Amino acid sequence: MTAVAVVLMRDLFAVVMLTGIYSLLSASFFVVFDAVDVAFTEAAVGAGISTLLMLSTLTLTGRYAKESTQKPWLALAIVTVTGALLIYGTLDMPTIGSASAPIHQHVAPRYLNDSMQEIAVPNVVTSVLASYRGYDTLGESFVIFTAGIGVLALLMVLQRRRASDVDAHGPMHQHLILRIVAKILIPLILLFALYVQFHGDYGPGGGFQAGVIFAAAIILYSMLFGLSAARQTISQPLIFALSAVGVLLYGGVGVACMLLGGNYLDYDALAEDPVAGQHLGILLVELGVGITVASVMIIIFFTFNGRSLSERGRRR
Amino acid sequence: MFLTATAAILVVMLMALIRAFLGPTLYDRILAVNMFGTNTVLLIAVVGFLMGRPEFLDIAMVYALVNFISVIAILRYFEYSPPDETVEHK
Amino acid sequence: MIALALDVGSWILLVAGSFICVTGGVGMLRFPDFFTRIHAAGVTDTLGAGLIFTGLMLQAGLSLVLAKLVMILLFMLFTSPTASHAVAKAALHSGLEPQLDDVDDRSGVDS
Amino acid sequence: MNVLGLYNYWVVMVLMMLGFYIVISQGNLIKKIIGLSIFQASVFILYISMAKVAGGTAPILDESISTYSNPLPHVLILTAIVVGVATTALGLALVVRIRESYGTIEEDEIQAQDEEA
Amino acid sequence: MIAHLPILQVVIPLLAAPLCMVVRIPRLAWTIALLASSGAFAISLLLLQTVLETGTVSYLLGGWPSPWGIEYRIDQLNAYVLLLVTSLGTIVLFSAPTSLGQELPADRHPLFCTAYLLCLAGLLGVTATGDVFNLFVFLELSSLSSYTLIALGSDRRALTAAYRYLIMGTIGATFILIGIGLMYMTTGTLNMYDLAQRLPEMSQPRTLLTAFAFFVTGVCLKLALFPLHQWLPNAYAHAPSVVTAFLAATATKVAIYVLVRFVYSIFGTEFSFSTMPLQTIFLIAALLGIFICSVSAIYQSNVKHIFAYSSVAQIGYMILAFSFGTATGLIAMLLHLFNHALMKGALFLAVGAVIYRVGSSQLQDFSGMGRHMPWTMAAIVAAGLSLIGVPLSVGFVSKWYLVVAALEQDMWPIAVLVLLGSLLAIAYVWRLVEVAYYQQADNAHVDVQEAPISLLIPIWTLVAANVYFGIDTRLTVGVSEMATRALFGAGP
Repeated sequence: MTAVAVVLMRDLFAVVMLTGIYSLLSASFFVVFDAVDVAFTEAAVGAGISTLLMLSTLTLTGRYAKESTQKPWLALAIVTVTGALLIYGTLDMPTIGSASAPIHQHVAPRYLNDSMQEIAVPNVVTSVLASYRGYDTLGESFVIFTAGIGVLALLMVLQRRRASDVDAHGPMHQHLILRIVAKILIPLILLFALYVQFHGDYGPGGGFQAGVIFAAAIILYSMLFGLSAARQTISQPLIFALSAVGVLLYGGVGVACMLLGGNYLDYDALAEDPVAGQHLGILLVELGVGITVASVMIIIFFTFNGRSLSERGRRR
Repeated sequence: MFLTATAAILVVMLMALIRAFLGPTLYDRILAVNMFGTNTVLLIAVVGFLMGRPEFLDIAMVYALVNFISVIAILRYFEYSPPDETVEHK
Repeated sequence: MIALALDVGSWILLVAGSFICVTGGVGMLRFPDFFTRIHAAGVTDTLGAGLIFTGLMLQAGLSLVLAKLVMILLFMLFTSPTASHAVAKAALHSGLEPQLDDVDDRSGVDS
Repeated sequence: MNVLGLYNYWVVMVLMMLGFYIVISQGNLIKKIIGLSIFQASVFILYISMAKVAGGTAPILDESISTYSNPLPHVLILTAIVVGVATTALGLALVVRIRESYGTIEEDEIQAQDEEA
Repeated sequence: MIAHLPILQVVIPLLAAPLCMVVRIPRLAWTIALLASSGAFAISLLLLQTVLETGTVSYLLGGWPSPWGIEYRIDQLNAYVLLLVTSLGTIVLFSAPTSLGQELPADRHPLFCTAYLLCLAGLLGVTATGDVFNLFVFLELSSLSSYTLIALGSDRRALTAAYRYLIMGTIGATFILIGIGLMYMTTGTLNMYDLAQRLPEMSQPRTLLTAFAFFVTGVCLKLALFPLHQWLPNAYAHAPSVVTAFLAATATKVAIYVLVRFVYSIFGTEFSFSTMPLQTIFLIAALLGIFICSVSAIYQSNVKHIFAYSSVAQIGYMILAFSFGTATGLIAMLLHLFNHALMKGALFLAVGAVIYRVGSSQLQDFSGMGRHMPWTMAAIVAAGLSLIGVPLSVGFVSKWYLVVAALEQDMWPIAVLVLLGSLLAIAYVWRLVEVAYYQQADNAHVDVQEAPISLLIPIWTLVAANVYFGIDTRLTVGVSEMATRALFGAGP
């Protein structure tokens, strides 16, 4: 649907917006297919953060793509072969929704049946994410941390060239109404992020989503009141430290479990009662993820925009 | 009755999508995307009721948030680019 | 009895909301230029959403769900007009002018 | 019947291949990254489709409900989405740097510049 | 603590990485990184010893039993690869501060150390894990950090190289993800050993076939098998020398390990080699890779390019040995895996030392270096001889096994082709030797000094290892044989 248009359009800006729509559509699809947590994340990440990032990039690179001059036939051939292989592969698949498919028979039932006794967290996705497969999530938060490192290593500008005069009034100073509404909303958004963070056990949500929402609030602030104002509120070294603290918290919980006699990330060891230990572990781990994600998102966004400011400063 | 609402919202989403495709000016697209987002919020809320698990309104909340922020981001982006580009090229 | 009344009420609100949304959608498609279209969008954003959410609220009863619905509605009532306002202002700034009867169509150009 | 049940997968495959096509055929660096994210998003849909159980609801346990969809793919996709956005961010950072040092984000122009050097 | 070795292996570098970022003092960050990687090295030694004594070690993460939680399972094969990765990682890191001094501004050094450790941890995680999805996560961890590392190169072409690697690598990862998804769909499990048991019972050959095809293609993209290798030469050539040495010695090796693990442990040899035309495809791709890339290596004018193309050719040898599908073939491949890591580590570090002094890796800038930097060039020659496969070097041992494996299958034309490939290797190594020893140095480079001692030590450690393992083959051959036996025993 949308994807077709993406191939055809040359205006990168329109493409980015359509990608946003595509991601919203797929998120709606996730809701229909019961994957509420995923829909939550996809909405916040795909439609929110990715779009923001792409727009920031477009600010730096310009928005029109050239007509593609390459011969698409080879590409088309590769794609057709791959697609045909995939379709061939689907022929043996269990039909959608059939409860007898192997994935519903083998490993998953245990999560659904026993997690209430073992972890006592109603949201099974949270308990699988943070406990049964907690190590994957550790890896995931390190991946996002790596992305932060990468963006920093590539785009960090020296603080000297901060060109704050460009930004003195904040970029949107003429939008008075926007600024006032945002002032009312930002605290609410932050509150909502906290709610998502700690309500993840019972409903959709958790550290990752909360982190993204938190970062979104800060980004909103910096968009309306200027980057330097935002930087004054939240200092750079503090976010750097926080991003490391987040992953270290996660890893540290694992080490603590090990020191207390369990295996790595075995939250049972954290308290006398295994269930209480699981609760504590999941809470801390989600907090770690939330801190990392929020601070890395802020780092990435600030770095992109700091770059664009200094670019403009140079051009003058 | 939720079904009626769902169907109506889907139709509107389609319309907004067509408008986003057609343009013609950039602001039309922004508007269409904004409207699309609003409708997604509605859709999620209604579908939650349709499936009998209305606890998932958090997602709708996030959508509303994302929608607002992305509109602002888009506007901000155009504040930064040179003015001659803001009206779409012929 | 009250349950029935609530049901009927939410029915009416939902259908009305849906109708208004569709109207907005049609307007979005059919209106000639940006500044007229923004009216259509505004209708969906506020009135349509408001009606639908009120309809849902009647269904929800007193609970956390109700609170969330109120929050979302408030949020949307705050943000949508703000966003529309900002878009319109930006459009005007950038040199896009409302299409008047005696002016040639200057916005109907595609890329 | 069997074929109807697979219809959804086929749509996913087509989307996937569109994304893939964008990645390998487009010369614009940003478009390539967009294609990549579409490609990945379609893979996510594939995973979520297989998690669905007819008549089931979201895997948040409740006394009154007995069938749930499979939570495991959801967890995997949560992780994969994060990995995806990390990749996108890094890719875009690279594009920004490329633009700064080459002055263009078209693949063929970059190649031409490299050959001159 | 012994019981926790498998996880400590990965977690130590993983947790040291953020520390490096926080301290922000280049020297201190480097010390932390070095401590962490040598810690990992010590653990991998202990681990290999444990595995050799007691057999497979299994570690349940989070204490959850295996198909539900994530399991680390170390057998001879992993332990061998872990040792390879940690040892090379530590040795290369030794030379990092000196070699990087000129290629990277000092304020990026802590970030470099962080990314390096993350990459190391990612590779270790891929190797140690017994869970396919966990493998994907850690693969992405290592890939993302290696994109960063490559992009830190001083040339702007490093950026495009990193970008291209990112696109290709992500396509590969997504293919792997599709493969994992389809496998999960047919079996309902993500644990490798559970998969291996359940796969034969499943009755969905077509889905399985697709899963296999996607997975193998994805891994081949990562390991740069011949037609999918385009990202590699530029990425290696423009990355900082330390990074090149590290990635050339470890990253592709880990990808090959993944391939072996999947083909032998999960799908089983029967499925891989009988049902699928894997043997023919790999055989052809490997041979084409060896010849085309060796020939292109001869025509390169940048020394790093020469050795990058040579890497692709050497990967061809490994896949060739792999495609025989026999025990001897597998031994040959595992040997070459280890040996090639030693040679390329030494070569790229030595080239890095020349770059440190001369400031360029163009072939003509190497002229006369035989006299100006005798030790460095001698190391290059020694490692080059090993690359060719001269007796008394590691290269000879693995080539020997490769030829034996080919003859065992009565494929003597292939044995001849392998020897021909070595002739090509002589050609490109000779070009470098000729320039370095028989030409006068440029006027600009007459006062070039020998490389600093902090660079020479790691280089000569690796060269010494080249010679040592060429003479005393007990460790490498012994472990390879045990790993092979375990793999063939475990296969259905």
